Amino acid sequence: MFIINCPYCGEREQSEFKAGGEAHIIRPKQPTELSDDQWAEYLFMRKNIKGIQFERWVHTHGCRKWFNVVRDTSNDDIKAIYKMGEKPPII
Amino acid sequence: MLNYTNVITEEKSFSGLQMKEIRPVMKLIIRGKKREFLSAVGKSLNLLLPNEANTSSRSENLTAIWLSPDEWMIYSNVTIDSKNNDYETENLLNKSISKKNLGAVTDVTDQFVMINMKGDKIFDLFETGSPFNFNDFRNKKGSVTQTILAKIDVIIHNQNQNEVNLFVRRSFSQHLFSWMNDSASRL
Amino acid sequence: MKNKYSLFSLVKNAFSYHENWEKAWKDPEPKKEYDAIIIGGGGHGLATAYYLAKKHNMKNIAVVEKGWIGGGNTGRNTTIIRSNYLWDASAGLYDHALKIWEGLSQELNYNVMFSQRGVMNLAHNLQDVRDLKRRTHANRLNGIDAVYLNTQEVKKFCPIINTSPDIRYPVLGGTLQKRAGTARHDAVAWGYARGADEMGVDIIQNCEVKGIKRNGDTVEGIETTRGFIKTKKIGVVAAGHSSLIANMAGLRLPLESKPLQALVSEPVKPIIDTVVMSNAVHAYVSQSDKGELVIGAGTDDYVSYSQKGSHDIVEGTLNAILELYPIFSRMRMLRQWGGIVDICPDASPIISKTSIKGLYFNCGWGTGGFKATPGSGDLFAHTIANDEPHKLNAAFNINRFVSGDLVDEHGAAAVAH
Amino acid sequence: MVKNLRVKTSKFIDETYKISFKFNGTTYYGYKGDTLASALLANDIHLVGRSFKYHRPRGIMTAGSEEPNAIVQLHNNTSRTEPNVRATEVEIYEGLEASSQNCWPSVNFDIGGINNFLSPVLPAGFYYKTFMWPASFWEKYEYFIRKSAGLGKSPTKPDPDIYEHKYIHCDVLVVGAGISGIMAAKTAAKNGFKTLLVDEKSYLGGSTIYQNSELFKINNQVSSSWLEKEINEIKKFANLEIRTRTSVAAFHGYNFLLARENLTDHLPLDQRNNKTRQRLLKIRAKKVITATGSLERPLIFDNNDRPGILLSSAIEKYANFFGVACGQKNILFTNNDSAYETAISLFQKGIHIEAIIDNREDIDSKLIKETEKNNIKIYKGYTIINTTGYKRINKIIIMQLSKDGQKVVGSKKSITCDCLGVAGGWTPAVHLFTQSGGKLKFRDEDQVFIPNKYPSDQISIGSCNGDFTLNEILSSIPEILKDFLNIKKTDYDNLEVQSSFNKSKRNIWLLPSDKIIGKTKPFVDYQNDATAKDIKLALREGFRSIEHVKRYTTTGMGTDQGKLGNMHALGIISETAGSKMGELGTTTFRPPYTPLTFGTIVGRNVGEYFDIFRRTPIHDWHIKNNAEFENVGQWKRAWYYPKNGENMHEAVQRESKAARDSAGILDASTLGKIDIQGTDASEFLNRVYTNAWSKLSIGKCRYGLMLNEDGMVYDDGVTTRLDENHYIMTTTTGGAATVLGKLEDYLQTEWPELDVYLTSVTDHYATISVCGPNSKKIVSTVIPDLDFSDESFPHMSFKNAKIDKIKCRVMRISFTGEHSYEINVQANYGKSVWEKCIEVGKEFNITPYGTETMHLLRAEKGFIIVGQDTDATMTPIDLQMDWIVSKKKYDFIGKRSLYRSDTIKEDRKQLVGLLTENPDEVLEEGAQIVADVKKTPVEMLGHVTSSYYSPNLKKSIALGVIRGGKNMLGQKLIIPMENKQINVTVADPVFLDKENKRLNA
Repeated sequence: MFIINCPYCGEREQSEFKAGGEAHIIRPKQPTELSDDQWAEYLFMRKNIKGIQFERWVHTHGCRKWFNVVRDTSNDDIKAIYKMGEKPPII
Repeated sequence: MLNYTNVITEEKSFSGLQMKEIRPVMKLIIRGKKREFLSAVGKSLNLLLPNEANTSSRSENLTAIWLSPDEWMIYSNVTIDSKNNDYETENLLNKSISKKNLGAVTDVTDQFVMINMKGDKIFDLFETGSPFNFNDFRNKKGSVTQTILAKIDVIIHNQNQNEVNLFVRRSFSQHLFSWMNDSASRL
Repeated sequence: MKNKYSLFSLVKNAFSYHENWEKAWKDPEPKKEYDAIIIGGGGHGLATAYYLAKKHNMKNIAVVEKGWIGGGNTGRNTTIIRSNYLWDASAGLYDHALKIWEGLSQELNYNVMFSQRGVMNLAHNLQDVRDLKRRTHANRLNGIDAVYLNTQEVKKFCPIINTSPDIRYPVLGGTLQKRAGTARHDAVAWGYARGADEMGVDIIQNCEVKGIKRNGDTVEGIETTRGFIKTKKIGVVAAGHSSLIANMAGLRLPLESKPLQALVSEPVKPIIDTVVMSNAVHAYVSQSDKGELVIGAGTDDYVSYSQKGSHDIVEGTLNAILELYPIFSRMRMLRQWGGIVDICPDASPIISKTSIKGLYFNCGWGTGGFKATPGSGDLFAHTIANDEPHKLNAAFNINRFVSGDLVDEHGAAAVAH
Repeated sequence: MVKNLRVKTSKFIDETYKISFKFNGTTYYGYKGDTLASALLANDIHLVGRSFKYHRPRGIMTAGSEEPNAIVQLHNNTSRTEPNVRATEVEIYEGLEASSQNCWPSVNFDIGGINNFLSPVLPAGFYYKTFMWPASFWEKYEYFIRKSAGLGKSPTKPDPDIYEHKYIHCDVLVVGAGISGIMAAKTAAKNGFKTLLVDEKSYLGGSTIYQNSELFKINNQVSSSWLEKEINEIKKFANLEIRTRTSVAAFHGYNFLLARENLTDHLPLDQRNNKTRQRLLKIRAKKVITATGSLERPLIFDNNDRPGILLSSAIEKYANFFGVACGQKNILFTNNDSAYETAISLFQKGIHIEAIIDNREDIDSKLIKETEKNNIKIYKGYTIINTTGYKRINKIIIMQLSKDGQKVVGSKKSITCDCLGVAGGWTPAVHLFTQSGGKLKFRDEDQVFIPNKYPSDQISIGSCNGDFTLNEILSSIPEILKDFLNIKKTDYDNLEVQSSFNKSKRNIWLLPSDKIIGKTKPFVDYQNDATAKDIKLALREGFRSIEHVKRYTTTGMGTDQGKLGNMHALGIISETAGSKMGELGTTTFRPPYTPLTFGTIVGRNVGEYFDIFRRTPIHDWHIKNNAEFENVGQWKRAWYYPKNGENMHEAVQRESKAARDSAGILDASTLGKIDIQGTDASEFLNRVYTNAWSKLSIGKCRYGLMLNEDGMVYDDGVTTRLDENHYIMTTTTGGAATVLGKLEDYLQTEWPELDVYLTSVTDHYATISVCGPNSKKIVSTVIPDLDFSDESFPHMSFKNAKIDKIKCRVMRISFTGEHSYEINVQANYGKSVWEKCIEVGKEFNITPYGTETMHLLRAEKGFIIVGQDTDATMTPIDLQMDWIVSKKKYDFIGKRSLYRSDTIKEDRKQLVGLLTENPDEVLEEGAQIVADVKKTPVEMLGHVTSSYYSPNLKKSIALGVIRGGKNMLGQKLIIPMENKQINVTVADPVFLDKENKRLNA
């Protein structure tokens, strides 16, 4: 069980959060222009990284805010946390 | 005349812990991001919204608690008339916030049940069902947290030494109250 | 020819104090080149190699494993085997596997202890009932043995389940597949390894793949911690690590690798003689031949390769167990562990060619791969050998995520494990 | 007659407090402070159980939680029974009843013992090699295998005890209250850290607390007296919490630890009721100090498993702590000095020692000299090659070791005894450290694994860190603590220590024998009967990795998880395979450290607290009126209201008819309600729903369909425009939380530029739906001052209203196809408004109806229920709801997916109506639909999603999804059931009032 430092509420138990998968997958602005393949990339294809992954979490049982987490998926160490819209840190 | 039927009718008392619902208490959720929003609320209610996380502020009639960077709950310090649900505070805010498109005002008076808890066992009870770290919280008057208790979302507002108000959604409140009584019986 | 395992051979060897048993499989150095290389020495990979050699006469092949064979999900799962899936494609795939299971010990001359003790799926709300009935009807028409049971019949088949109408989510009914059951997980890997080895397959352990060499869109070989190995066909069966291998070849897969946990109790005398799974009250349980209650449930919701999951999942699982089996309250958890499962958005696997010539993937089994091991190996071998899918795995191609023709098994109530 | 082996009194045992208990039916006596094991030994009982595979007689081997053999069933056949309990951990209490396990008919005469003689054909993994013929027979073999396997018996009655959870957040957690832990806890507390100290035992002080020898002194006091003073001091700190009988089960990442606190297991049964039995502590510690000590190793030789063979340290503890002699003719067998500590303790207590067998040649430490002074015979350079005595050791056979220790030389000599203590050196208890993700390093000089890299803010101290002797411990700890706690000094900076321990040790993993190994039984894993030869067999058969060997031989898979034998297994593997120990690695230690009761893990989340139970504001009324309830998510919803003995069908028929003929009333409070405000509210709805919203005028309602990005139907409901920038959205009951979550996700992450706020008001409102031809009469009476004329209040519109002084919202919307109104009033007035409607409605026979009738009514009208008529594979087009998918809108969630090569196919499954040939035949929901039953395999076109007998149409109706269904109107199809085939015709899904006359009537 992680401790996640919600950028709004501070350190909380993992039980208060939900994971939202890979971060920085931007919804295409013009989906209709995309080929089936391009759309599938957006919909389903994931990096599924072993190591440093940028991902989304939401403080479901707290402030209900989404934010980004940088986590090493090989040992679950959280390296950094930053708000939506902020620049990802270099790690 | 319509009857007023609240959920938690009985008052519970254990060694070092008393629990009862306080009702009716007006509760509003207000939402807004702009600076004008904050000042508009401040002016119309002369109540400064807390902008520091997990804190609250209080005026003579109202208390405002921080829920998120753009969300607060405002509740009345005293109980209101159960025969009428037209709230002056809400109307004021509608005029100064909603009508001006500065943010949102939503009546949640019955969305939440407010349970008042007194006694030195409050946090022993919480520790049997909440992962939240109350070590600092319990010593800080006015502190607020949204967390989980017995798998149920709650908002806890620290009134002062050994007294808190706990807010829980109405449909969960009977289950939670029963759970709290069970746990309290063994403290 | 390896000497045959039998009671007779045991007695015979007893006289020589078991000092003359030969190796179950060799420990060879990698050759310069193979006709095909299977990446991943789990049950699926070893089975693939076994069938490539046996049915497609490809003997010059190797299985490369970064650790030790059967050390991944094969040795970590709760060994449930069933084929009562909703969709035709799934039913076809899993029942093909089940049929092979039924003769596997004899075929491999290795007792995989396939125990057809039946698998029950319970219904706890009206939609469960609809979904399970729907699935049962589909199974029947697909020639899969499955019956719908009412609450009394559930109780009769497994008396220790709490079928009281007063529990929070009463048991409203369930399905039963009698041919389903469990098997001994390690034995599956070891049996296939022994069988493949006998036909000349090189099983190379402690050999981690570091890269995939390609010439344009054709594969040429693999870079490993034990050097470069040339080959024209690569079958990847790396489960949780599939995305990593895909990445080496410049591919992306619709996979997320998540922690899945399981646990066993201390061993006790027989108390539950079947496998019971519940979706709404989420847990499943069976009892191993050793006497341990084998218990599992769902995955965590985040990607992780740590082989650890959150305690909340374990607690929730046992929570469900005690709701259905209050008598287990004083039983004790002996061991708990985690695996890494690769999950597709539609909770169905991928057994498919790729855009790269000679590169094939068998992955996305999520929480349900063990039961498919023999069928998956057989069909993947077919796909690799003929460079085209068998009709039973045609639906499980990667392209379905582009066309939208998914095989959505979690849309259907069947718990996908 | 039973001997009493109680020797010189011990201060840890209260001999004034006699306790009687039963073992295998016979009554014995012990004292307060005894464990079941010490009490049995005091009664000269060693034989306690039978082993797993060979059913060999086994006795008490240890004095702690690492016990592999002495495991018993407590209170057999009662609701408080518990299998596989270690006799060494059970504190005895009046009325304790324990019995041996895994033996029949009795532990003294066990039929299963025959396996011992079959053992030659039962080597490791034998079951993989046989039981394969005939193929169909496995189930039969398995039946017997399962019967003989297993240890104790599962409880068969519900558990009467209560379990609880407790979250603890502390600065420093100290695990283990031996001398190291006590020093650490005191230092942490003294420096202001909020400290928690836990120990699995009922007392503090570990093994030092009963160390009474003058040979071990701290500041010139005997170590135990010095430690006692320290213990008394730590009890004074307010910021130090001490929990005994508390065993840490798991050490997870982020310093999250689980510990089991045992509260009542040491009490007589009649004193346990309504008390919490065990508490699961969920500990978050900023810093963790592990001081879990070390476990003594056994020695591996032929027949090293007989009752009467114990760890040397256990014999010492039984003598010093419990005042019990394990035997009257004791022999100690050792490869290091610790056996001499035992010898001296026994000597002090007047317990006879026959001899000491030491595999070391030239040795002389203070300890040994002291021992020799007491003229105890020491065989130096000898080893035990065998033992005899079936149910209790009676003889050992020894031979001299060759210089290289590889073989035995000289002649055999046998010595009689009734108890043998083995001392194979010490293994640091690194289990918790490795659980936490820590990496070990191997120390060659004394062949131990010790902590190397710490994955979190934690440290290991004392013997679990490889510091075994008193001087090592006392000298290392102060420095470690200063560094770890970042403090200047400790109370222990310059202690004066006197210890006589010499570290020399002759480690031989598998001691040589005069026989070939095949003829011997040197046990490595006692409980699972795994021997050294099994390990060698596994290697011979090509199993290389330690995990393979472990799994093939089941070494370390017992309930003790190999705490005694794992190191020897590793040693034997490395010797046999010629690999270096450090490079082999260890098998992974998996949580829990000691088995953890399911009930403890679950805590109070059982019975009524298994899951949350949500009630509507009108719940009590439903109960008073005998409603049957349906679980919908966590809600209890009124399902139907049986009247005078009606079954569900009859009740539903009555309710459905009443609703159409006159008036029905439904509690719809569970529907999700989301308050949407902001200047971009309309645009937001355009993006999340498939249809267009901008032109919806204020005061109007509209039905909306929400998709997933993959184009499949996700949720639906009616949304009302309350004001220019204000909407109220309703969702399905089950979807409420996930829909709000999904919308927040898009709002915060994809469209942060939108000025929109979402607030859940599901619980704020009671929602009362009154439908039927007379609904207007009823509602207009309940709300007198509101204009209900169709002109001002048409279908799909909304009005603010007041009942007395109470504001409420009234929508004229319908899920039944009837003229109907939905009153949304603040929850605390809901019951009252509901009762008003019932009262006013009496003259119109207003009939409360539940979810089942609601489903029937909407089906007559062809309205879908998401989740019942859809299953995450249905697009709106599949549902023949093309009309709701805006062609004009540039984009909405899921739009793009509707145009993929598969989703545009004409022959996808589509929603249709189904009519049975026989109008009284009601289809089974879930039944499959086919065109041709002769075809094999039968091709399934789709299935029945909803099916009812309609009392209003007087015929059976059904909805289903069928491949290419929308072009099959009128076509005849077949529903093949187990025993019959039902003929159906594909029909329009709207069975009733297609022209919507009733809506506007």
